[in-house]
Amino acid sequence: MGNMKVREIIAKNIAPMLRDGELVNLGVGMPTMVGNYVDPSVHLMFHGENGTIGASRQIPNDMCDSPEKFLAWEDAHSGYRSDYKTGHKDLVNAGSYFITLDEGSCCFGLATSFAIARGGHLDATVLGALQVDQHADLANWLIPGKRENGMGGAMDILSGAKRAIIAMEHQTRGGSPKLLSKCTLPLTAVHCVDTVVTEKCIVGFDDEGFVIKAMYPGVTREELLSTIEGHVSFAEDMKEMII
Amino acid sequence: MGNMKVREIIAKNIAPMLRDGELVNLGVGMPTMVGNYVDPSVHLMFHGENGTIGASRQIPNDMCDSPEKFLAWEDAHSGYRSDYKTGHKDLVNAGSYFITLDEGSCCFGLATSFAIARGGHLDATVLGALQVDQHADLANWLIPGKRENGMGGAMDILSGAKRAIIAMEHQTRGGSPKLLSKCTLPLTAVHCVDTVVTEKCIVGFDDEGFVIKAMYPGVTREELLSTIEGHVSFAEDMKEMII
Amino acid sequence: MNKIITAEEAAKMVTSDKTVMISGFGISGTPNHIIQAIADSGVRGLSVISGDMGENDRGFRQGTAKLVGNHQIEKATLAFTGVNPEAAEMAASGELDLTFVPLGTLIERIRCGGYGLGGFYTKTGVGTLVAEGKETKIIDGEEYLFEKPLRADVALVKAYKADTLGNAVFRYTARNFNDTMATAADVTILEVEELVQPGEIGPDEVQLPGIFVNYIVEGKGAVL
Amino acid sequence: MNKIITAEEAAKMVTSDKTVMISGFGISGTPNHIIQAIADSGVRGLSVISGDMGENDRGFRQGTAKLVGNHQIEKATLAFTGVNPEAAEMAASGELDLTFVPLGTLIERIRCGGYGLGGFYTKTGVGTLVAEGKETKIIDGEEYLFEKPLRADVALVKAYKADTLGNAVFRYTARNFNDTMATAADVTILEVEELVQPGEIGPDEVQLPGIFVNYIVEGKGAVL
Repeated sequence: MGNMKVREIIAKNIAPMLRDGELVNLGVGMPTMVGNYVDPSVHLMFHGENGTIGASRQIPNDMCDSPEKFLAWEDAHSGYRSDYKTGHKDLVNAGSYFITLDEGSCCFGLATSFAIARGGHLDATVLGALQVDQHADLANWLIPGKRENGMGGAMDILSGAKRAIIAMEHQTRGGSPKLLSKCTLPLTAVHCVDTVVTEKCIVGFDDEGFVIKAMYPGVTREELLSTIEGHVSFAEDMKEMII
Repeated sequence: MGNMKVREIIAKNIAPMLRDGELVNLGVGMPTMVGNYVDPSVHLMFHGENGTIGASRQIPNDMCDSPEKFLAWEDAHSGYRSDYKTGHKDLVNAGSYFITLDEGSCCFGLATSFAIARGGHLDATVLGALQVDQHADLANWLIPGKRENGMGGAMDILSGAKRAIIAMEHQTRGGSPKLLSKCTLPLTAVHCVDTVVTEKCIVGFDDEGFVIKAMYPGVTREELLSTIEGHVSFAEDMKEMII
Repeated sequence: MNKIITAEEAAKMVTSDKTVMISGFGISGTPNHIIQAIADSGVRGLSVISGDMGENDRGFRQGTAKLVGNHQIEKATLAFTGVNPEAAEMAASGELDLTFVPLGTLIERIRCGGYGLGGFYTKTGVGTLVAEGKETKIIDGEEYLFEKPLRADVALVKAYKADTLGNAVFRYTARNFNDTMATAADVTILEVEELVQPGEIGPDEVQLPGIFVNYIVEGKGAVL
Repeated sequence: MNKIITAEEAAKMVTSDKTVMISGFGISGTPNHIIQAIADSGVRGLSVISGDMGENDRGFRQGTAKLVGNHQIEKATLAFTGVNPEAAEMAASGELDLTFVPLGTLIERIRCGGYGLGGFYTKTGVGTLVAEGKETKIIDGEEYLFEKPLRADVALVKAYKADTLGNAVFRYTARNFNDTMATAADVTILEVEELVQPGEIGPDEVQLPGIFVNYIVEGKGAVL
């Protein structure tokens, strides 16, 4: 299964977990793909941790081809020469890409943005991960010995979001499990994950460990048991993942 | 000396303590009179703890003569029918009187207002007091057994203002000292007072207690010593108060 | 996701088993139409968190003073009763249970509750009655008091204008507790003088994000 | 009380013995003209508090990335280096001393410093490396970390527009750290694209009260 296909399966299976009217924070990378698969009848509000609710679309990044192009774009989209509907040099998402906003959106400073995250006002967050363990602990910010980029807002968002949904490939590139009895990498947050979606299964948690709630067509229980390290049980009402 | 004369002396002597460009919070009552005596060349900014910098003037309170008049005034000064230059139903000072604002003023919520107070951004506050003691402690909010009104913002403002200037009659109506070795009433804040101005003297503090820095013409040292309870010394460069 | 309700529907959510935040500083920025509906509902035994108890010193009761005058409030956490002497009298007679909190500490405790924090340290109140029974801590050589977050079941707040999503705009000193209280309750009900459609308030004009608002009551005209 | 200075005058206040807050989230809301003047000044050994280290992944250095590329920063407290891989590399090689703080904790610590509070408790980071060496406290049955205020000697912030008193207005996501950092330094220098007279910005439009601003630099046009 190709990498694009894996990402598509994961995004497609997360999309129906987001409900009409909810405020959702999508992490950078695979999580942002989830928006593409949400049913058009479901209206979500997106929280941008850098200070928005209501992001509409990302503006193609052509203006970054050269410093000259960038300066020209900034000039044409500065002050009151442009606005939130058409794009503005002062309007970016948390990944620093220029965006537009829908009508009814709002902007605010970081203190308010993290009030929303930490204060329990975020219905769900979708984040990537390096490892998740059977205690619902998550590691996604640091590999010791590798370049350190910092945790950004992930720890805060996980400490406050009502539901944390993890979008993660089932195993490492080397074939090692990423669903573990105990994370070996430095943690981002403890007891925070509600659901993990991989290309093979959808995983929840009970007091003992992982609970497989849905499986991708063709994946066997044996395959899951051999690719997950930790206590695994299977839900009675096992579902099939969306293909 | 009549009560109005006493208040006038106190206000007149506090006014020159406020310097050009300073941000000042004036408590209700006598402190608000101080503004009337500030030299026109000295431009002060006034902090209203309910959420303004830049109060201009108080609007006469006639609209409160009757509920009908009040409703009519509110109606004419609501929404965008009036503004901060002409008065508005949503624009009051901390004493709940309608005010106007100068150009260059700003309004904010209470969290920001107390950031200004507590965060050290207030150059000076002028407040009334029931008692001040030689440790620079202040009591001005509660007389046990009497009706309790609450402390409002006084404790916060005293905890953060760079200078606390107290406007206070020299003695109680019964002739007891209000400048004491130790306050007998519940404290508003400890070690917070910089200067006390009464109708008889201007008082600062050193490690031992009160230091008289200026005296009203005709007041004797003996009179001060007999009306202040606590350690009193007299500044070498004794000044005369403004009459 | 229609957030629009009537003042009467809002009043029904205010019951004696709940803690209710009521915004406003004196008469400024108070949800008067919802307060009138609560007064009309006759509910009693309310627990309130607010800055003051409204105003009653101009010969008529305004804002929360109406609920005090109607004997509907049993206890309140507040900063002062300054402009409602009646409340202070009822407290002295034991009818009303008042807990005073310094104003700057009060707004910060409410923010703390809404912003998902566990508490904070302030110098306000050190060495006073306010410090009694409170944990203190020396931080960088200075003494501070520990203060805990405040939250409510229902917050009643007021803005000048909002869109139907609840994105709101205040005028002048009517902001006071409103933008903070709105974050700190399980259910936040916003009263507005003017209700508009999404898009009529620009993203930068919004002073209270609509995500903090559960219900909106349109209240046109003054109430006494 | 003239607050207007040049970017060069602002840069002179940024010296290696001082802690400097530099606002901005990536390239958004960064005082680019002041940063350019600091780059030109050649000052080295700076201690910085900021959200990130600017951007360097579009083939050109933007914002704080310029100071990183010039080897002018010695240490920084920040939340991430995501869009400036060069900074992460310099940290790995030991040239740059980086201390990472979760973004929500970082903005709250800065606010705490500006708002005159002694510290706060947050759940963010409990059970992680962030908790190491920090005091914890159980509040209402949940574990929290104690976090201390952050202040700086100089804060460099950016707004779209301000009047000559410093009353400022932001646009869209360019607010980020700006309104908070402005409160938390001994000297706050505000860069604006447009400078206007008092009265041109209404009291309700102001998003940062001028009282928090010591100096204003007018910086017209984009800088790279």
